Amino acid sequence: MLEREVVYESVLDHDFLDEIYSLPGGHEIKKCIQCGTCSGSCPQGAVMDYAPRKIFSLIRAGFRDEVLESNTIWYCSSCYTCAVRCPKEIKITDVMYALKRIAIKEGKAKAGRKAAVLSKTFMNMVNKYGRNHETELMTRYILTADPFSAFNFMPQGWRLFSNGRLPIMPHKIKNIEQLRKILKKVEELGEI
Amino acid sequence: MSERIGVYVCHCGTNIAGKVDIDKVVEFAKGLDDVTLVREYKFMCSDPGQSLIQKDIEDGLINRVVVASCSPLMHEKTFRNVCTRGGLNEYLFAMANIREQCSWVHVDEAQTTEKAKDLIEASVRRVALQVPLTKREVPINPQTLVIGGGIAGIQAALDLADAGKKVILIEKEPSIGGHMAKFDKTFPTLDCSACILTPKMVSVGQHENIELLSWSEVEDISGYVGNFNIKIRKKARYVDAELCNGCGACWEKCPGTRVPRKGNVHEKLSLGPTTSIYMPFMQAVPAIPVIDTETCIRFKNGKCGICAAVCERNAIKYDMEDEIVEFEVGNIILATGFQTFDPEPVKRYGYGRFDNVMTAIEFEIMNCASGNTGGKILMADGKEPKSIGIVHCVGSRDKHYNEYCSRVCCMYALKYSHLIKEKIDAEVYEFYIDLRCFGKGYEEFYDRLLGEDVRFVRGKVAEVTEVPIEEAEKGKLVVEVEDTLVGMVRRIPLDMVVLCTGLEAHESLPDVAGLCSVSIGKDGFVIEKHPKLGPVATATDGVFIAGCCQSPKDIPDTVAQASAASSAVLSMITREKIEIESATASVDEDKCSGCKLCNSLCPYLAIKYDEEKGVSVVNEALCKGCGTCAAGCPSNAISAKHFEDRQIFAEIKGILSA
Amino acid sequence: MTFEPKIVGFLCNWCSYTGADLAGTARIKYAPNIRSVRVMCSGRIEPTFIIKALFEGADGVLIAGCHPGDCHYQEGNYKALRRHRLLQRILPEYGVEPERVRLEWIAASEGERFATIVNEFTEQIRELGPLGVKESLAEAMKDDIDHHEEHIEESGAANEA
Amino acid sequence: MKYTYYPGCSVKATANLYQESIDSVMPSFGVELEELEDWNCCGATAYMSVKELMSFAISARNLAMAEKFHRDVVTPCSACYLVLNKTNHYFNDYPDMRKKLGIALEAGGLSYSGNIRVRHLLDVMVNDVGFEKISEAATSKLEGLNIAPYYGCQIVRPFYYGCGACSDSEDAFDDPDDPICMDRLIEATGATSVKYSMKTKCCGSSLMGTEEKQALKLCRGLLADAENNGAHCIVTICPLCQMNLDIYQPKVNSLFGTKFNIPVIYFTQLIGLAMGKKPEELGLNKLAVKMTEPMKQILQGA
Repeated sequence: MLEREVVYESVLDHDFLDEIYSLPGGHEIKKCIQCGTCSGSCPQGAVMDYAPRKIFSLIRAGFRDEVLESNTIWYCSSCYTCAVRCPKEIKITDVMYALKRIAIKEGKAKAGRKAAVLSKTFMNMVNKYGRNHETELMTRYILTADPFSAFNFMPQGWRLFSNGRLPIMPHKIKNIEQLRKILKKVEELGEI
Repeated sequence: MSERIGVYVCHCGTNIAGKVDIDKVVEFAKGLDDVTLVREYKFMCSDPGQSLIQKDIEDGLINRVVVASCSPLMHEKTFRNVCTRGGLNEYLFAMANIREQCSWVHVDEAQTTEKAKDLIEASVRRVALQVPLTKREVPINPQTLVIGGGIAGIQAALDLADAGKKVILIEKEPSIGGHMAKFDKTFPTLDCSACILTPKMVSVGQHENIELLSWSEVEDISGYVGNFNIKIRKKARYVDAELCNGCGACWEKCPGTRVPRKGNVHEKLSLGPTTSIYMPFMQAVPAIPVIDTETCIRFKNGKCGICAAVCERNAIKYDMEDEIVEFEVGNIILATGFQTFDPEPVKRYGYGRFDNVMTAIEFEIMNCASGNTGGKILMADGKEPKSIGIVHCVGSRDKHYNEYCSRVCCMYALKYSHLIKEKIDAEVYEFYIDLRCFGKGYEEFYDRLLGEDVRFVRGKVAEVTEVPIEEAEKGKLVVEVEDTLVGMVRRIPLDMVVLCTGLEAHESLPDVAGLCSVSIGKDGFVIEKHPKLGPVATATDGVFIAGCCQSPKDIPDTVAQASAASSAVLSMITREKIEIESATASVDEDKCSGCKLCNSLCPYLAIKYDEEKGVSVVNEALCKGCGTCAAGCPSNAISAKHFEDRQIFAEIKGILSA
Repeated sequence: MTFEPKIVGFLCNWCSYTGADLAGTARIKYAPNIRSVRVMCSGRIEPTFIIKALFEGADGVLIAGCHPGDCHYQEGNYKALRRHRLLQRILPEYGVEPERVRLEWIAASEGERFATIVNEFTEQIRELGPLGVKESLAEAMKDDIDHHEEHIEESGAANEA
Repeated sequence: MKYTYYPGCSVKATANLYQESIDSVMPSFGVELEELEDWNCCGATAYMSVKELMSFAISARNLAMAEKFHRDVVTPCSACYLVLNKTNHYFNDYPDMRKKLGIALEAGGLSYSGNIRVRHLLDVMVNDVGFEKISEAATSKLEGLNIAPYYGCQIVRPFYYGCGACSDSEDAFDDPDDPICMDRLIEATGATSVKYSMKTKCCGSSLMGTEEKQALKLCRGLLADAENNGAHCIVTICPLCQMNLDIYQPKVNSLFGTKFNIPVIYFTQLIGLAMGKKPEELGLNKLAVKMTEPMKQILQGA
C-alpha cells in the first residue's frame, strides 16, 4: 500500500472507472451502492488488502495504483459468489479479470507475481498444444516462479503419478494451425 | 378551405427552447398552409400564455388552434378549456408534443429542431380537418366502491360516509383491519396499533352509510366514470352473520387445526384462534367467525359437526354457498394494500431452513400483545433469545427481487430494536445499507435508538449460517457481514435473526386493476395519473388509489392518501354530472353493407345490427372510442370521430413532408 | 453522409404513448428519427395507415400497443397483432421488406424499453437502407391509396355536413 | 440420447478416473457421448486473466465445431461448463464481441451462430435421465452410506436461473446457494445425503498453485463441515475440486494438524457403485485418499 496523508486530486486517475466500465464485465459498476455483500460473501475477503467493495470505491475515486498493485485481484478464485449475490448485478468476477489483465499488461502485478506467471504459462501451453498439459505446466511454472518451492509440490505430484493420473506426454490437437489463425486474427482486431 | 389556424410555440423555459431553435420553428410555421398567426411564449400553460390564445380567438383572428409544447397527456385539457372559454369548439385544437418526445430525448439541436417542425406541420394539417364535436354529459352515481379494508380503505370509507355518501367497502379477508391490525406498536411514536385502529374499525362496522362486505371479492366491473356496475362474490362463511353473536363457543370446541398446535413456537404464531373455525383476531370487524374448509374435519370427511352443536343461536350453516351481489357506483377507490416479500428464495438467509430466522410479519405477530405468545419474544424452543440480528433490505433494493426501496423497513427495524430492548435483556444488531429516516419524528427516533445501545453495523448481510468456526458460535446462527464502515468482515453469533422483508403490491392487485383498466408499473404497483400532481387518480376516470397499491408507504402517508382519494371522489360526486369523451365511433348508414363484422369486434358490445334498416348502429353511451371497429370495417363505413382516416392521413403527410 | 431513415410510430394512447412520454420525463436519449402519431388504441391502426406512411416517404413504421392482456380496451392489441401479421404477408408483394414494419408491446412504465426499441429499429432500418422501391411502390399502391383517399374525402365531407 | 462430448483437459489427465467411470456407467442409461473431434482447451480461469477476447476465441472454436451436430454440448467439468457457457452468453449478449469473434473464427474457416446449449453431465443425469432411472439401475442400494454432495462453485454460479448474469434461464438448473439435485441423486442410489452448509463454497482450487495456504484453509473448512455432519465420503462433479480435496488432503492434515480421511469420489463413480460395479472398473483405485474400511463394509453389504 502506498502511504499518503492527504490525497490530492492530481494523483488520482478519474478515467480509471471508464476504463473498467467500457469492458464487457465492467457494466453496472457505476451502480455500486457499497452494501458490502461481495466482501462479506468472499471466501478470501479477510486476507485481501481491500475486500471487493472497497476495490469499487477505490476504482471510483481513481486510486489506480492501489487497485492494480493490491493482492485482492489475485486472491479472487472465480467462485462467483459475489457476482450472483450482488443486488446491483455487477459482474464482479469479470471486473477482477479485467483488473488482472491491466495489472499484467502494465507490469503492476507485484502482489500477483506468481499468479501472473502461472496464467501466462498456462496461456502459452494452450497456444502451443491447443490443450493444457498439467505436468509441463506445473514444471515450467515452478521453475519460473519459485524454483525453491519445487520440493513443496513433490508429494502431491507423487500422489498423482503413483495413482496413474499424471501423463508424461502432452497432447497436441491436430488442427493447431486453425487455432493459431484464430488467435492471430484476434490480435489484429485488438482486445475489446 | 380557408381555415385560420393559430400556432403557439411554447419555450417551456429552457425545457424546449434549450434544444429547439424557436425562431426557426416560428418562421417555418408561418409558411404553412392556412396558418394565419404564429406566436411564441415562455410558458404557454401560464395564465398570460392561455390569455394569448383566448384573446386571439375572441378577436376572430383564428378558428383553429395548435399548441406546440408538452405532451397532450399533460396539458391537452388545459388548452381545450382555453378554446372553450374563447368560444371555440375544443375539438378544433391540436397539440404538437415537442417536449417529452422531442426536446427531452434527443441530443442534436438541428435534428431536434427539424423534428419539432415536422410535428408542428402534422398538427397543423390535422387540425385543418378536425370537426367540432359536442360534449356529452352523464350523471354521477353518488355511491362509491372501496376495494380493500386495511387502514387505507377504512379511512377513505369513513371520510366519504361521514360526508353523507354511501360507501360499499369490500374486504377479501374475514375481517377489516389489514396489516395494521397485526402490529403491536407503530413507529416512531410507539402508540399502540390496536388502540388507534380498533375505534375506526368499529365505526366502519356501525356506520349507516357503509355497507361492509368482508370475506368478499370483486368479480366484475363494467361501465365508466359515474356509472360503474359492480359484481361482488360474497364467499360462503358457513356462519350466518345475522344470527351469530361472536360468542366464541364454536372455536373453543373446534377440534380442527388451521395453524399447527404442535411444532415450534414460530410455526404456530397466530393472532386469533388456531382452530378451523376462527376469527382472524379478537377485535375483528365483523366479529363473526369463518370456517377454513381446507382443514375443517366436517368438510374433509363429513364426520364432525361440533361447532353447529355448540352454537346456541344455530348460526352455523354448512350448506352455505357463495353469493353474487351487484351494485352500481359512480367511483371506485382501490386500496388493495401490500403483501410482504417471501424470503424463502433468498436461500443464503436460511429462512425455512433455520428455526430462528423469521420474517418481519412473524416478529410483529410475536410482539403483538394479543398474539399467542402474549407479546413475548421467544425462540422456536420457547426460550428467550440473548441476541437478535435485524437484517434490512431483504428483497428490497435488489435487482434479483425488487429494485425499489420499501420505505418502511428502516423504521420498523428501529421499532423492533426498541421493543426488544424494552422487553428483554438481549443484544440487538441492526444490519443496514442506508438508514432512511425521512418522516416527521423519524430521525429523532433513530437518535433515541443510538442511545439505547443498539449495535449498528453498516453492511448487507452476506449469509446466515449454522456452521461454527469458533466455540462461541456453536449452536448459534452466525451472520457473516462486512462492516463496511470499519472495512472488516465480521462473524456475529446470534440466537435469532429477523428479516426485514420488503413490501410488494398485493397479489390480488393485477386482477382488480385489470377489471378497472388501470395500469400496473414494472414494480408491480398501480401507475398513478401523474407522479407529482395526480397521486391519487389514475388514467381511468372515476378510479382512484390509496395506500400501498400505489407504492410502499407508512401509515401517516397511507391515511393522507386515503383522505385525498376520498376528497377527490367527493368533488366528483358534488359535481353531479361529468362530461365524457365525444370521440366515439359512428356508422355511415349509406356505406354500411350490414356485414356485422364490427358487432363482434367491439369489446363493449356497443354496436348492434339494426334489422329494419339492415345496418349496424353505434350506441354512443357504451362506445369508448378505441376505434377498432373503424379500422376493421371493410366498407369504410365507420369513422372514429376525432381520429378519422383523413385526419390521421393528414398527420402522416405532415410528419413526412420535410 | 450517413443515411437518416424516416420512421413513423403509431402509438396507443394508454401504454405506448405514455411510455414514450416517460422516456422524455426520464430524459432518456434516443435516435431522433421517429415521429409518432397518437391513436387511442393500437386496434385503431389500419393497414392503410402504414401503407400511406411508406408511400409518403417513411423508411420504417413502428406500431406499439399495450402488452397482451393489458389493453385499455380489452383486446385492441390482439386486433393490431392480427393486422400486422396480415401486412407482413402482403408487404413483400409491394417490394417492401417486412422488417420495415415492426410491432412491439410497450407499457406505460417502459420508457427505457421504448428508447431501446427506437434505437434498435432505427439502426435496423439504417442497415436496410432507404425504401428503394419508392417509385414502384407508388405505382403499385397508387390505386389502393387513391381509392381510399377518395373514399375518405367523401366521408369527411359527410362528417362536416 | 446423443450428446456432443467435451471432456476438457483434466478429465483426459489427472482426472482420468472420472473418464473411466463415465465410460463404465453412461451406456447403461442410454447416454451416448460422442467426443468432439480435435477439441481444444476452454482456457479456464487462467487464460482469461491474461487475454480476454483470445480466451473467448479459443472457447468459441469448440462451440463452432460442435454446432454442426445440432446437439447439446455436454461436459463433466465445472470449469469447462462455466467457460463455454460464458462464451456462449457473452457471444449472444455483446454485439461487439460477437462481431469480433465471428471475424476471428472466420480466419480459421469456422463460423458460429450462437445456437448451442452447453450443459453439465450432472444436468443430463438428473434432468434427461432422471432420478427414477438412476434408482432403478441402483441394484445395490448403498444404504447406510452418508455422502456429502459437494457442488462447488462454477456449476451453479453465475449461470443459474433468475440471475442477471445470464440472459436466458434455460441453461440453469439449480439454486446458487442451496442446490439440491445431487442430494436427490444420492438418495436415488439408496445412500443418505448429508445436510451441510458448505456444499457450494469455494474449495480454492484455482489458488492452490499460487496462494496455497489460503486454498488449504478453504479445503479444511469444507472437509471439517462434511466430517462433522457424519459424511463417509464426499461426492463431487468437478475434476478440479476432486483433485484439490483428494490430492491435497494429506497436506491439509499436516498443516492444520487434522486427521481427515475422507475419500472424494465422482458422482459417476457413486452411480457405478450403486449399480454393483467393481471399484477398479470405476477408477476408484486411483484415489489418493483410498476408500475407508467403514465405506468398504457398507459396499460389501450392499
